[in-house]
Amino acid sequence: MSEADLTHRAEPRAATVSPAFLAFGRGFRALRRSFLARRLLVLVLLAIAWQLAATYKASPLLFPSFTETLSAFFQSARTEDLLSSAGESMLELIKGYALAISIALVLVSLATTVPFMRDVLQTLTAIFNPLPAIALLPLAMLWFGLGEASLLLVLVHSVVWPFSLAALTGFEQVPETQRLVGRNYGLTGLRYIFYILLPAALPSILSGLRVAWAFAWRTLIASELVFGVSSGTGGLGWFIYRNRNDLLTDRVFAGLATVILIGLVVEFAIFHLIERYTVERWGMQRAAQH
Amino acid sequence: MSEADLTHRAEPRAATVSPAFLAFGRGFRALRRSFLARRLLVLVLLAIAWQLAATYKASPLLFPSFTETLSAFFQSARTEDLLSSAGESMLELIKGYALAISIALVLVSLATTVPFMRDVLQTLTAIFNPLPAIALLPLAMLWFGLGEASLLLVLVHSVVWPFSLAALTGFEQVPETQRLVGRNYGLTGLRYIFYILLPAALPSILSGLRVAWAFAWRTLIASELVFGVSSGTGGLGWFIYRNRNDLLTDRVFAGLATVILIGLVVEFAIFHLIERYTVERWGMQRAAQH
Amino acid sequence: MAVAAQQLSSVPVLAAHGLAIDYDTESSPLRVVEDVSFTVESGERLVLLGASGCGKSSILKAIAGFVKPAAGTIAARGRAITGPGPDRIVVFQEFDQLLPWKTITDNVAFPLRVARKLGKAEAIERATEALAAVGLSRVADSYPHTLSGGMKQRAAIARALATKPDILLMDEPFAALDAQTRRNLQEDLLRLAEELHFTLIFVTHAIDEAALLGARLLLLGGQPARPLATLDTSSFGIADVGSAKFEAVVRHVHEMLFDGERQHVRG
Amino acid sequence: MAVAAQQLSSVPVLAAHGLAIDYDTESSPLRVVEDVSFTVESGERLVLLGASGCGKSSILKAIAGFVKPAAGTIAARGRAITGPGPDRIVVFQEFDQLLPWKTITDNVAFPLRVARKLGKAEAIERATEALAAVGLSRVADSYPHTLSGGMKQRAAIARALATKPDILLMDEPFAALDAQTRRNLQEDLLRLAEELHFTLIFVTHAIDEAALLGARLLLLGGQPARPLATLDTSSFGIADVGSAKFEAVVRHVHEMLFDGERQHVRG
Amino acid sequence: EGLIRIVQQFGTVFLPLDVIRDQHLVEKHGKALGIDITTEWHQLSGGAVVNDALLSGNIDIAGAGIGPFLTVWDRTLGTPLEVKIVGALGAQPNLLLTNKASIKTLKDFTKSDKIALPAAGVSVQSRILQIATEQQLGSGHAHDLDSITVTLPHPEAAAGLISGATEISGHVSNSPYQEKELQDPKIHKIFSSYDVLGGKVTPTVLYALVKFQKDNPKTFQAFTDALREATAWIAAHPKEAAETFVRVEKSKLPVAFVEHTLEEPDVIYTVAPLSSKKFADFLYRIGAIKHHPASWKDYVFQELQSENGS
Ligand SMILES: Nc1ncnc2c1ncn2[C@@H]1O[C@H](COP(=O)(O)OP(=O)(O)OP(=O)(O)O)[C@@H](O)[C@H]1O
Ligand SMILES: Nc1ncnc2c1ncn2[C@@H]1O[C@H](COP(=O)(O)OP(=O)(O)OP(=O)(O)O)[C@@H](O)[C@H]1O
Ligand SMILES: [Mg+2]
Ligand SMILES: [Mg+2]
Repeated sequence: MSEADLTHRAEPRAATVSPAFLAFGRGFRALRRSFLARRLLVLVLLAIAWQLAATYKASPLLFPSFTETLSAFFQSARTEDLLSSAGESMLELIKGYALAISIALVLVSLATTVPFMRDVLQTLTAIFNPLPAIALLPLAMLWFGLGEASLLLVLVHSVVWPFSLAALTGFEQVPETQRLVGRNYGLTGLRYIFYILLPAALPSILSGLRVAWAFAWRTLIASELVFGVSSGTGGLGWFIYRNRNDLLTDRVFAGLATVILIGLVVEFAIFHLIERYTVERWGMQRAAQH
Repeated sequence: MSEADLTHRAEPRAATVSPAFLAFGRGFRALRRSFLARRLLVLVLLAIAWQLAATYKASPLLFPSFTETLSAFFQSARTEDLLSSAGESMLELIKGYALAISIALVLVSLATTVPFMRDVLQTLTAIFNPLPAIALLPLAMLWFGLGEASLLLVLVHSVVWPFSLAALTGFEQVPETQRLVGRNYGLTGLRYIFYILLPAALPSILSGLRVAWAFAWRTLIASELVFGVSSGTGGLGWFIYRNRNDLLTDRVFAGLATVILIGLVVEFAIFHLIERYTVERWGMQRAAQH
Repeated sequence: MAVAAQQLSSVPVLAAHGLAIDYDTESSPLRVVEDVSFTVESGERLVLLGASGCGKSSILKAIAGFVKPAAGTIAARGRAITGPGPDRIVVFQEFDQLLPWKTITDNVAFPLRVARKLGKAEAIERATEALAAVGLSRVADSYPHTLSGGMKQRAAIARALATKPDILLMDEPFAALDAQTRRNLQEDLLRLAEELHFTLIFVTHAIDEAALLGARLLLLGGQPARPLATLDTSSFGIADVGSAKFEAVVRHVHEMLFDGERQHVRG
Repeated sequence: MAVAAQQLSSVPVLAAHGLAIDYDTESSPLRVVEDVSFTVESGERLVLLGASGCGKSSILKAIAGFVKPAAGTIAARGRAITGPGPDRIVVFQEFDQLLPWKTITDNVAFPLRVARKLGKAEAIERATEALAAVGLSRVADSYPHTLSGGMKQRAAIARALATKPDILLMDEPFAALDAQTRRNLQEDLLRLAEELHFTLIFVTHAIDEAALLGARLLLLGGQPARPLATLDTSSFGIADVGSAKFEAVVRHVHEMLFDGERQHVRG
Repeated sequence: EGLIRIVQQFGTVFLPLDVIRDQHLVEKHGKALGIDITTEWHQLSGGAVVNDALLSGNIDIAGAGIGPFLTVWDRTLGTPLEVKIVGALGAQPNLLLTNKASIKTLKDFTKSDKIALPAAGVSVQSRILQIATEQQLGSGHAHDLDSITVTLPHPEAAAGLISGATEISGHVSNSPYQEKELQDPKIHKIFSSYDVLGGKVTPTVLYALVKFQKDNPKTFQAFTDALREATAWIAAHPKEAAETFVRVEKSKLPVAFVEHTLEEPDVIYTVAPLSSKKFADFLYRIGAIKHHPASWKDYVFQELQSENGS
């Protein structure tokens, strides 16, 4: 597709080409248009690249190939606790994520309503955002013990600051006229945030949710390695840690592949669909081809 | 400040109050208006809260007080390598950060120019964003060795995906009319991105830069612990790790305080000023009170 | 409150005294409007006329409560205006005043729902009627970004009229409309003003429109803008458009505003 | 290329044949314009007239290369239009067409710089002149968000005129301007069109403006919109405004567009 | 009294804890002493985290390296948080391995080599390497090899050494990685920590707050009894012990392999700490700890002092 085409919202409808081309062209265009097909193509290409790189390096202890990982994945899913571990991690992740997003929304709402709270939030973000989770561990243990609460604290820490930042920026980018409209109808406080700022800032908020989701995963896996099985029976991070200790690198990769799979599903079944049926539909964000 | 006031861009200029109130009012308003004063107030409040919490818990081995941390900070700065460690880390950080931002901009530019690259970028982001740094360790060792290159790889990994996401969202939110204006003047490819998309998406990009900066710090500190550091040449992360292993918690906190200090300086001396003299000045983002 | 106050008909619906408006600029504050005073009685229609950039929208925003006067007072039904409120519904000059995440119907129903005056079904019903009146039934379920400029303005007008406001502030609402649609909406507006007895402040550049819609014209000029004159045009109705008397007033206003010379107004 | 082609005066500057425009909607594609054909010779001025929402902006966008026709062809100087380009400079209908991160002067200088036609100093100089011509010298160093609606439109007009384009596409550029400023800019536009011999496609709702500015009027109507009629108004100049012949043409156009009835046009 | 919270880390050295857990020995000995004891098991990774957990009052019995123990002992001596060793877990050598045939002694490492260690500079492995360097190159040269050591967790270090595809040419390892690495014919041993310290070493110890023992004498007693029984049981039943390890840890190592590592002549399970004083001396000498214990008995609980430790 050429540069210029990018600016076309209206798609061409009529075409007058020879029938021979037509069939091929149709197939190609269908592929180009089908969101899933294009994504699958990307995934297949990546898998091939992985396989080639691994074969070239021939170091299965450090870098198992795609097929080795695949078979380790199926084996671990069948005979080990890969899936239940993943389920447990997901549960923990969703809890921490939901908690963090709620806290962030409260903070950002306060910051938009009370000017001084904006200073507080921005300062807190500047302070805590760069702190690695490890810095929080002793404090978490001191105040929350070794259980789930500490793990949640670390998760919340990893999510709440970047998401607050994204949401606050989103709120501050809301066009002046839309703000005025909301105020004009007498909206204040929470109703103003809920009816005007949140939907108007949805593109930024979705992008913040995505980043937050990814960092929640990163942090969960990393802290399950440290926290081990103190909370519950150990999730995916623990699965990875155990197999890493046993030098079963293919299973480690199978565990990581599970993270990726869940990530892809969430991305395409949740974030992408939300985007498509909200901000793209509303013309607030350029539509991808679906 | 009341809700309604939030919508006022024009500040009140004239006031007719009794002179007694006036002086106090002026002082308070000056404080409220002075950006730095308000931030300092927040910092002082936080320091007091810290001091109280630490005194209450009375567990200096796990949670030293603010004053203990302060004296450890000055002591480490004088007699230990705190400052040179911080310098070393900063250098590494800036390298990795700059590299990652450049890579991300190239990726996002490609993604806005070539539709298929958009699929590739979004898929890559969905795949790699949730992966913890530890997953990269074996691969980094294999391809980049144990030195700086691997550390940079991990840094880049932590920055490139969230920043790409923010930049891509920013680009896609650029108002249709501004896009059309750019196209109308014949801008395509890189010039279009540079002259139209980048400035128009600056609020999102700044927010992405901020998040990326914070995550670069988090990752750097954490990965200086895990690998890639030869003893004796480590940075701030190594300083923290050493003192943590020696249970010199006040120095650990002094190290973390250094991270925070640098973060605050960068936030207020760079990001905040950029914001103030670009997006807020241009009316693209609501101005804070300065 | 609005209803209660309406009975105290001695208090004007809107009263401005010595109004001045400043904007912060990078160097010093810029005074754009100075010493503007007017009173508007219940049911009256005041039209603001003036060159581009003279401060009409700013005055409207001050009445709406979005801009704080630098000097002077504005009061609505005797109470000083401290902020925006649904008693003073605004039709903005901008095309992007529709909320992009709501269909056109939902946009029109939105203020009705927000004010908690109406149930969902009732609000939708009233929105549908209002949209039919401005000729937008076909796009009732579309999202704003698929509408043409004039259609967006019509939807905003429908939204404002559907609220049956006490005070209606309109900023060049008909500028993007063709002659016929404009005339229809002018008629509708006059009829509704009679029926609902709302108070209207209207900004326009079309002097004939001003003479037709206004009971009183407030001409603004100068830098900063001050009132040049006030004219009573309450006698004109739709039927008078084109009449000699009407045309004479239009010419008179034109001369007062632009003193006949080729000139570029402040900018 | 533009200069070379200009010499082949047999080829029309713009030619549309059987043009149709569709928009994707959630269900089926919506045809908004159908079977529109016209040719515009070099230096000619074509005005599009039609009810709100009938598809004028869409046609302009098709000529500009932003919207692909669903059927038919458009060619500029004999070449099919495949995308936007600086040979066809557009003044958009929207207020937000100024780039918010550039001062007004830089906004006007921007296309001059981008086209690499002019050095920085020259571009700024020409921008300054263009801004003076639309009465915006005072705000030359301001950012767009501090301008009133009409001032933004004037800045956009200045920006377009400063490029001395080969083809100029203007979408209701004077809608937000007061009578005097409007008249001044109409005069300027006509003078420049003579001087620079550019080709103008102009959208407006003011029939008198159409008759004054246009050498030819293309009236559009129906759903989807088709050409209703084409009128030659090349004989009218500024002096004719208000003359009986001029008024007759205006009335005639009004009748053709709206067939005299109270009606709400498609929306 | 009646509750004991125990933390362990990964590795065959923690086998006695697995046995206690598997056979419910604490509960059994508690009954013998007339109380019901609940045990809580935690698994953490890293000595620093274990110390945090102990000091924040979240666990009672900590299991970590002798290095982290001596550090926390030194910092808390004379405070309410004072800690002492409950018992060692077992003696295991740490081997310095290389995959380069050209390297026979420490002196053969060149600038282009890299020796992998967990926590370069501060871990037990790192201390052993420093002591060995000092022994071979003379006093004052303890840190000569620091510039070619890199921090790397054991699994990655082992994988790197075995694959030979990375820069790593040395690894101060531990069980079971060193046994795994030695299965590769390219890899050979340069020294054992036993050679360096002149005798068997217990690299990992269990410790607790002195306060815990005071407040919970019977629970504490039950735990030490259990530890003794488990240690003795392992010596008598290596095969069953290996099975216990694989079962409790859900390890994927073959039982035979684990049994083989347990039956190495160098590996013994003992509650008495061995060669710990030499570590303490070294740490004191380089200034890592401020207090110099006069004897190993200074930092172990009364119950252990009759043992034949060092
Ligand atoms: N946010 C702002 N900051 C600074 N100056 C502003 C701001 N908004 C408006 N102005 C200035 O105030 C003056 C009046 O603007 P206003 O929008 O009220 O004009 P107007 O009469 O509505 O003009 P128009 O008919 O063009 O809409 C203008 O000179 C404008 O530059
Ligand atoms: N992006 C879009 N998606 C769907 N429909 C659209 C889109 N843009 C415009 N339309 C429809 O196309 C029709 C014509 O729109 P256009 O903007 O060309 O009208 P116009 O003649 O310029 O009207 P106005 O005088 O009000 O500006 C309208 O019915 C509008 O709803
Ligand atoms: Mg205005
Ligand atoms: Mg239009």
